[in-house]
Amino acid sequence: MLTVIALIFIVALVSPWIHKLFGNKSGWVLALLPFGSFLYLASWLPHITAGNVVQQSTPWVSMALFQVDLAFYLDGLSLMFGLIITGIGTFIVLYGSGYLSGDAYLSRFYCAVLLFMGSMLGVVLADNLISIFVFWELTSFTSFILIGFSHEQENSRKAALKALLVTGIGGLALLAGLVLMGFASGHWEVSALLNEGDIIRNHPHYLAILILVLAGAFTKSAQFPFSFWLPGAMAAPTPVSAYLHSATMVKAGVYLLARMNPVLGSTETWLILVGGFGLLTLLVSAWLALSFTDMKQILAYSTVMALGTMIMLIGLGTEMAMKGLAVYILSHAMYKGALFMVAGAVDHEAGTRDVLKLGGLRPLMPISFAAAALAAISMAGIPPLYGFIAKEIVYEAALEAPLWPVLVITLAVIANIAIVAASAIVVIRPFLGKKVETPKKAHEAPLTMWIGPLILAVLGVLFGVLPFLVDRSLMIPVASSVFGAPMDFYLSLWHGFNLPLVLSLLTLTGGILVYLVWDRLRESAPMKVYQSGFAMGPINGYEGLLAGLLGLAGWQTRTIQNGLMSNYLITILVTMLVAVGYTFITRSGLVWNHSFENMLLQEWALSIAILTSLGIILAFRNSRLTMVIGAGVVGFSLALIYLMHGAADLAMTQVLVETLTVILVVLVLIHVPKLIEVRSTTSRIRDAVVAVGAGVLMTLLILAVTAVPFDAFISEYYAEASYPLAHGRNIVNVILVDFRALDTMGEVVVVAIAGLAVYALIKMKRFGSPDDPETEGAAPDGTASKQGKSS
Amino acid sequence: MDTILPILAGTIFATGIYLLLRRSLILTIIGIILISNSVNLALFSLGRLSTENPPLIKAGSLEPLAPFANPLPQALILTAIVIGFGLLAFALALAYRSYRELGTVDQDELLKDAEDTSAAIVPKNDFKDGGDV
Amino acid sequence: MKSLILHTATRLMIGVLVLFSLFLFFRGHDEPGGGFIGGLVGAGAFTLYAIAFGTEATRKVLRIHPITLIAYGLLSLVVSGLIPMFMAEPFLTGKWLFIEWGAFDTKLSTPLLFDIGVYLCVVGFIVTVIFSLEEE
Amino acid sequence: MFEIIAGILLISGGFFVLVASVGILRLPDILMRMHASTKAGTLGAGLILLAVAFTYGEIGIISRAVATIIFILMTAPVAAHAIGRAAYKSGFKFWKGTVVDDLKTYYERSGTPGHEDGELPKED
Amino acid sequence: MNGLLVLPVAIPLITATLALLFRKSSQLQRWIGVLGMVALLGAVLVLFRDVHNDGIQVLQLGNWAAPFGITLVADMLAMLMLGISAIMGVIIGIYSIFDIDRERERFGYYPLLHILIMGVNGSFLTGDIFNLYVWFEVMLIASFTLLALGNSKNQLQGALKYVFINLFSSLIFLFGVALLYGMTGTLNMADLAVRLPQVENTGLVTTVAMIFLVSFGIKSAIFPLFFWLPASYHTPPVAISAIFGGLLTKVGVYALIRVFTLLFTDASVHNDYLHHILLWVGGFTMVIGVLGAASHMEFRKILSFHIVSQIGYMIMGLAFNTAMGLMGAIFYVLHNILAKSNLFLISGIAQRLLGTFELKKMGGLYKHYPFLAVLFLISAFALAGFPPLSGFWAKLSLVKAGLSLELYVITGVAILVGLLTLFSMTKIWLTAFWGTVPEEVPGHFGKLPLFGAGKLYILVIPVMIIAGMIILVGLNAQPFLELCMTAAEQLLDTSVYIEAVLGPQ
Amino acid sequence: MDFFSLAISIVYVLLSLSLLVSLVRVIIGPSLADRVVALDLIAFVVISLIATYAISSGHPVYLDVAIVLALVAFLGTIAFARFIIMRAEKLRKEGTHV
Amino acid sequence: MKIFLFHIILALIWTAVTATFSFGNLLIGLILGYLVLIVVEPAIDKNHYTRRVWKGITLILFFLKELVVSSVRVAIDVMRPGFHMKSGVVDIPLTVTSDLEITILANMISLTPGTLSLEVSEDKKELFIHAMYIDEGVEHVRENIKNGMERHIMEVTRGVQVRD
Ligand code: NA
Ligand code: NA
Repeated sequence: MLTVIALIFIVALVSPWIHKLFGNKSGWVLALLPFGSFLYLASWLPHITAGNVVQQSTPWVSMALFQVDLAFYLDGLSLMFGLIITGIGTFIVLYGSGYLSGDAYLSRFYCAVLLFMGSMLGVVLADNLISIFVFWELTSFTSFILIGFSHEQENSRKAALKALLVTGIGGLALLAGLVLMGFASGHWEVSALLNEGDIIRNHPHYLAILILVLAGAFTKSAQFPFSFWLPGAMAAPTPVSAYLHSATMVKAGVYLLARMNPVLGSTETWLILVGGFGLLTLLVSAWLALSFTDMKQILAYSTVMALGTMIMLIGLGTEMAMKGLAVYILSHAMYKGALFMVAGAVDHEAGTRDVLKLGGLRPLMPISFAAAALAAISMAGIPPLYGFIAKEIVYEAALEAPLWPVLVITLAVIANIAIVAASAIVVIRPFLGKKVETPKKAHEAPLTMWIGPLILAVLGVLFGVLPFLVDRSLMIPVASSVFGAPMDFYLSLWHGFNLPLVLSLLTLTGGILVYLVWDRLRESAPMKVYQSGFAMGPINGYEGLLAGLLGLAGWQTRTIQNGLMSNYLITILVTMLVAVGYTFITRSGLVWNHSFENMLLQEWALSIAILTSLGIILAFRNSRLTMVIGAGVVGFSLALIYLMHGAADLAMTQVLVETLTVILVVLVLIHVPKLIEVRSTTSRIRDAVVAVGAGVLMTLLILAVTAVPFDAFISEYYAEASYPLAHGRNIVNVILVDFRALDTMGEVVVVAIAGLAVYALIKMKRFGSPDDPETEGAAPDGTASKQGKSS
Repeated sequence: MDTILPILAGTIFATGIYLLLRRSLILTIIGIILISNSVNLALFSLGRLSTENPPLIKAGSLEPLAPFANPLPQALILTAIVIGFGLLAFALALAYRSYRELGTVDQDELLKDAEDTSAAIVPKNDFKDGGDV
Repeated sequence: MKSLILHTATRLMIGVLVLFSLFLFFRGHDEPGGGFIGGLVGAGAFTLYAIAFGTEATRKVLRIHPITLIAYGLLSLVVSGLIPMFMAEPFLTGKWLFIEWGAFDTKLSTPLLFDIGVYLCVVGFIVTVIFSLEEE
Repeated sequence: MFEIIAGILLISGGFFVLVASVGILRLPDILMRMHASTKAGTLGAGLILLAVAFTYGEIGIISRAVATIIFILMTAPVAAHAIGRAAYKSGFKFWKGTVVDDLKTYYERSGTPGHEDGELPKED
Repeated sequence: MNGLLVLPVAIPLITATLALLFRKSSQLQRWIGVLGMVALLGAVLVLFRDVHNDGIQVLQLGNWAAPFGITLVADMLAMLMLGISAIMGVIIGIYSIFDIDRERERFGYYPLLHILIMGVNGSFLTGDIFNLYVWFEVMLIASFTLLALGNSKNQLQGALKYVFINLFSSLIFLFGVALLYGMTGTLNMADLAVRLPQVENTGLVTTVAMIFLVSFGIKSAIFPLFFWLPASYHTPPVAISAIFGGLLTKVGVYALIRVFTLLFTDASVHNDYLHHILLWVGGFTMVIGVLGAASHMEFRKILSFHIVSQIGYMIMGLAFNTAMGLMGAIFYVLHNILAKSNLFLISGIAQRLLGTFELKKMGGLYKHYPFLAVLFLISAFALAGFPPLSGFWAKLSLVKAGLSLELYVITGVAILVGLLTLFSMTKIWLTAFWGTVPEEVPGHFGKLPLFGAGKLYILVIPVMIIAGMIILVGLNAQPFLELCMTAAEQLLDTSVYIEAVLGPQ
Repeated sequence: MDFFSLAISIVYVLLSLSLLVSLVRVIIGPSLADRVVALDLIAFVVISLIATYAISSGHPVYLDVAIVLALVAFLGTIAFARFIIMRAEKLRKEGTHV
Repeated sequence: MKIFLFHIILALIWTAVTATFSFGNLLIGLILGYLVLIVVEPAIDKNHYTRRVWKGITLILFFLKELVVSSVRVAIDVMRPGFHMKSGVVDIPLTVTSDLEITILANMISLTPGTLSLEVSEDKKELFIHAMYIDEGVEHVRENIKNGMERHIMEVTRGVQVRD
């Protein structure tokens, strides 16, 4: 299976060249890839049907603390998803080649859609928790590229970002959930976890894991209130939306929950959270579908409704629910794929998808109509199509709901009424009725664009009429996988007169009635409120959140990153004072065992001289040269202090450096006019407090450290080794050029580079384009800069 | 002296910090000079003080006269002084050049974060002849 | 600065300063002095000259571009470090050559070469800085 | 004996240094102050350096002390000249006991910008 | 002893010296520059083999035994950092050929670049805390100069902040070194590791540790000490931005990792307290940095703020103080250098094509330069931690480390910040790449090919190489993770380091 | 205490006083030149202090520091002088001279 | 020839400061002096380096006398309350002509208390000094300098033949 996925990725990456090679026929050539994969997966079908599973594993990272395998697990569930992904994928590649024929970006489409397919296949086939996440993220990434395919339109870009962020945050939550699951159970393979459900369910982290996994699944599967990204994603070209939103990406969440059902499911929390969200989503979105006139929007919300249904079924967790889930997923993939593709074909041929601007296309696009009609009938749950079987079982499962079955079935019926109406809208409005002038002159879509929908629609009929084609071979393994135990059932079109059938009739009737009043309903005030509440609400929430975040970001940047260096410095200083001072006082404590007793007179004089000079420096802040003189006195005094403690080299260096420093500062000051200090008293006091604090801290730290017993063993070694081994009598110099010569080398490099730096700073021409008004060196006060240059 | 030196170091440090926060870059630089001096002094007193013999070996002997002043901090401070001097020269030149280009040494005026940086950074490269290559 | 007294005194002083800087440099291994200190004093000579006569004149006196001086300084640092490596000893190991020629007792060593590098870099550095700032 | 000479040299040296500093504190204008600083300072420091030579009495130390004195004698007047000339050229007020200023006449004659009566410019 | 250990320092110095001697000839300097970088890479690879096969390598410079002389120590962490530094050196060396103009070359760009690398390598290798200070200064002066080289208004503005804040931080560092010396009488880090636990006043050692946290914190731009970074890193030429953004800040992180695993350990400080603080610092750094990135619309400013944010992850890994956490932190450092540098390099190509770094004035890159877009996507999504790119493993190991320690809040923050990272990366993507071609673009936009005439390929090839490495590390993570794990394990068991430097205890 | 030790103590007192007295001139100025003169004198005081210390410590080697200071201290003074002259010229050129 | 003298002086300074009066050290001093000359040679005005050593000694003694005497006078004035002297800037017409002579003269004037060299005229014919004590008149100051300091210096710099 790794080979298949890798092959898909590789072919995806080279697809632009394949496209170049085969030109118009490239769609057919590239469709061989998903089709081949489909056949490969299908070849496992007998094996799976026989109740076996397939496991393959290649170690990716294999370390004591870190084990990630590229492990794959093929059972009924993953096989069905794999078949859907590759099967519909085949049609999508073909469809895309027609839809985007002549588009400059067609090769990029191939590349992205195949990458997406590979990722999606990876998600459903992966066994290792981490590799599930890997592929999961890859689907987020590739879908981002696909949704933003028409990137020159603003709304496309926005939709792509929305999808990426929403599914991205879910993905990250999922990662945390998966890792926690791994830690909780000690297993990193789903196949192993399937038998360890109890460990997880009884683990203290169960709730956290559950919520994190659900966050991943719900965002991906567009459960309310995260559903808002999906309709927006319809900005993508139809091949993309058809693929992503009928068969694949949005179903990743469904897949994940189905996969995790044996591990995380069958608890009350699961039932309430998963079932509840599913139910809420299916109810809300079904009716939202009716508030739009864009075929793809209608289909998008009906998709959300279908996803809600699937999630709800997983939440219910009963055998009937599992059976329903299996059938519903398959049937939905077929009819929704077909409908999306037809919607795209209509858009492609007629130039619009707005059902109000369409009508009477049937004679012009007969095949598309046929496909659409069959698919819509399936979606509406009308016999003998497969969708009918699915809906029947869903109703049955709802009736058997472990909690509040009446509520569940009522809501399910109400939602399905809207879906029936929606099915009618997407077929009757564009294809039947009066011919309407469309932006483009409509005619039948090319073969590549109708073959997929038609086959899918026909399969819907086929499976409906002859359900045994898939039930034993696929549906039972699927349901068993999700249920976590072997199941056995038959599917049939006719269930006898029972409550579900009655409810189906009720649904159908209701749906037709709603369809008839749709135009008025759509325009009615409650519907507007409903739409703005449930469709726009989450979007506004998202956008508000984003705006809030950006606002916060802007605010914090303006506040703390305000460009004033003194503010940066004061922040740093206060941080240092607080961090070091607090630690010092609380952890170490002050040390004070010092006296001034044995100080000599000249030492007092030097100290007073230093303090006086500091006073001069502070007092003459508006006379820079006086400050320089003060600093010079400090430097000379320090040299004397060094000297009086046996440091002749140091004193010499200090004297020399101090003198040269004075010269350099003076040379610079010749050119730079002075600046009268203007700061508020408040900030001066603040600065003074910080400065005094820092000074006191430094003093106390030195005193505390000098109270620690000291061992000058290194210097004693130097004293012994200096002459006999290093042939030098000046130990300081021997340290500099021998014992610690590397320091000196670094230091000389600093000096050397400083020389180069000053040279470059002063001598180098300034860069800047002549059209940059700033480059003329215009000074705020004009004169200042002239002064600088004149001297 | 081993009490007054830490106090002096702290005082010089405090003065340096206060100057560091002034608006004029020149004052900032003088602040850096003082801070640098204070840290050197701190290092000096942390190597423990001695009013004894310098760490020099007289001709004819193999070791300095004990007790001798700790030579290691001296060497370290020497290194630090020279490094500090190099950096100071750079800072001065930078302040000077900034003044020439920006017309002021007022931090608050000239240090507002720059916004569009594109034009000034990269010289116009003529691609036709391969530019600067 | 235009001053006859300063100019004449400077001509005298730079000789003294350079000589004294060499003195400080050469005895540095045994008594206070060494590459930095010597270099700083030597650079003081050119600083004085530059202040008194301007940089153009000083450039003529120095004849070598100060950046090149820095480069040679770095070169001798590197060479002094690498020499012991060719004798299979660690970088910067001191290697000594004692020459006894009766009147002279000279010691040549890699630390000396190292210190020469220090000297050249320090002189080059300060002269560069002074030249740059003075010429403006 | 040497110790006593050294002691006297030391004390007189210290005395002249102190005189120099009191001089720059007390004397009425900048040029007057420079008289105190350059001369008394040189003499004071020179005497103390001589004291070093006498204390140790070794040829090496004597030669160094003398070298230091020579260096001071070489540099101090140049510095004094430079700063005195700068002070003069940048303008300042002579004290009331000043009776003659030939340099002003010379500057006016030669058109060199030079001393104008008045306070030195405010600090920079 | 391994005499070759000095080469990562010596080779750049030699190269810089030669480049300085031949500074009149641009052509010669470029050759010297690239060859020097290649030689450095070769030397590092040889050393890498030694460290990998024989464990920690040590060189006592000047043949003075530790702790009396200066010791160079190459453990796995140092080697990994050296490796990435050498790789970046080669990359930037090539990129500079086109990116850097003659004027900058004339004024010492190449010597400066190599001295910068020398300082970086010295910091990684040194086993002496004062020597580390010296290397920091070498690095600083070179970086100061590279930042200001060109003297444009923005560069000077950025440089001023960078310079003064970093000068201050260096002085604090020096003060910290002084305090350490005052407590133990030694500067050798292995010896310090032996002696610090013997200091009775543990609280005092903890206080000194805080000083190091502040000083290195400024260098590595952690909250709330990071301001200088986003104020300056977007101003110099791109090659310099890249090496700054990629490599330079990580030296601060390296230093933090080094001192907080070797010197300030359970034995010598109140370590829970320190790691608690580190955890908070890491969290805030992530959040504040990423918010800063979210609020800007300039290509390189976004990248600069991201640097800050991502430093937070590394600090978090350090704070975890487990093998997994450290491994994650180290891996994060390495990956981040690759991805971040590459994004800077891409920004440079984009700027050359579109004439600006302002996102609002950019667009059309995806349309006209899809290959560049792919390179950007690889780097950007690697930065956001997307599998199977390098960043994924960094993120995964940190998440695993955090969750295994049951530190849910910080892990959650880390995860959320990842999303915000993604957000600001897509901001660049949506405007500069997916956005429509702006009305005013330079005449060559869309016509100038990435390869061929115009010689843009000199800029593109380095980007391709890094992108390839990002993918390679992502797909074949095992050896890299193993190396990082070895490094982490060496960090946690200080006795090996101590024994390698000081001999059997 | 013999005369020599007394002399040393006295000279320390005198030099310490000088140092502080010179600082007073730095404080009161009034002109930059006055302060520079004071700084120049302080260099002499420091030279004297070093020389005295070379005696009192018994280490004539410290004398070398005095030599260095004697050689370079005037450089600073000359730089100041240059500053004062250039500033005066600048002010004169701008006609703001008082 | 004159540079050679300078050379010897440098070598002697070397031996003085290294404090090792041996032939070897003198040789080193000469070599170093040579190096120094190579370095500073372009800076040296080649015309003014002859000197008479014994005249020099006379000069030094004269100078020391002046230094001490007038230092004492300054000291007294500094210590005495109030200032009663007259001072001013005086021009001294110069007999000495060379730069070196003028400089030595000016420096000696500066070093002797009570006088301070401020400026030399462009034509090198006048030296302007600030004199602390001109109580006895400007001419007295001029005479003192011309007959004292300047004459001594000329005896050194010009040798015997200039004496008149
Ligand atoms: Na050193
Ligand atoms: Na050093």
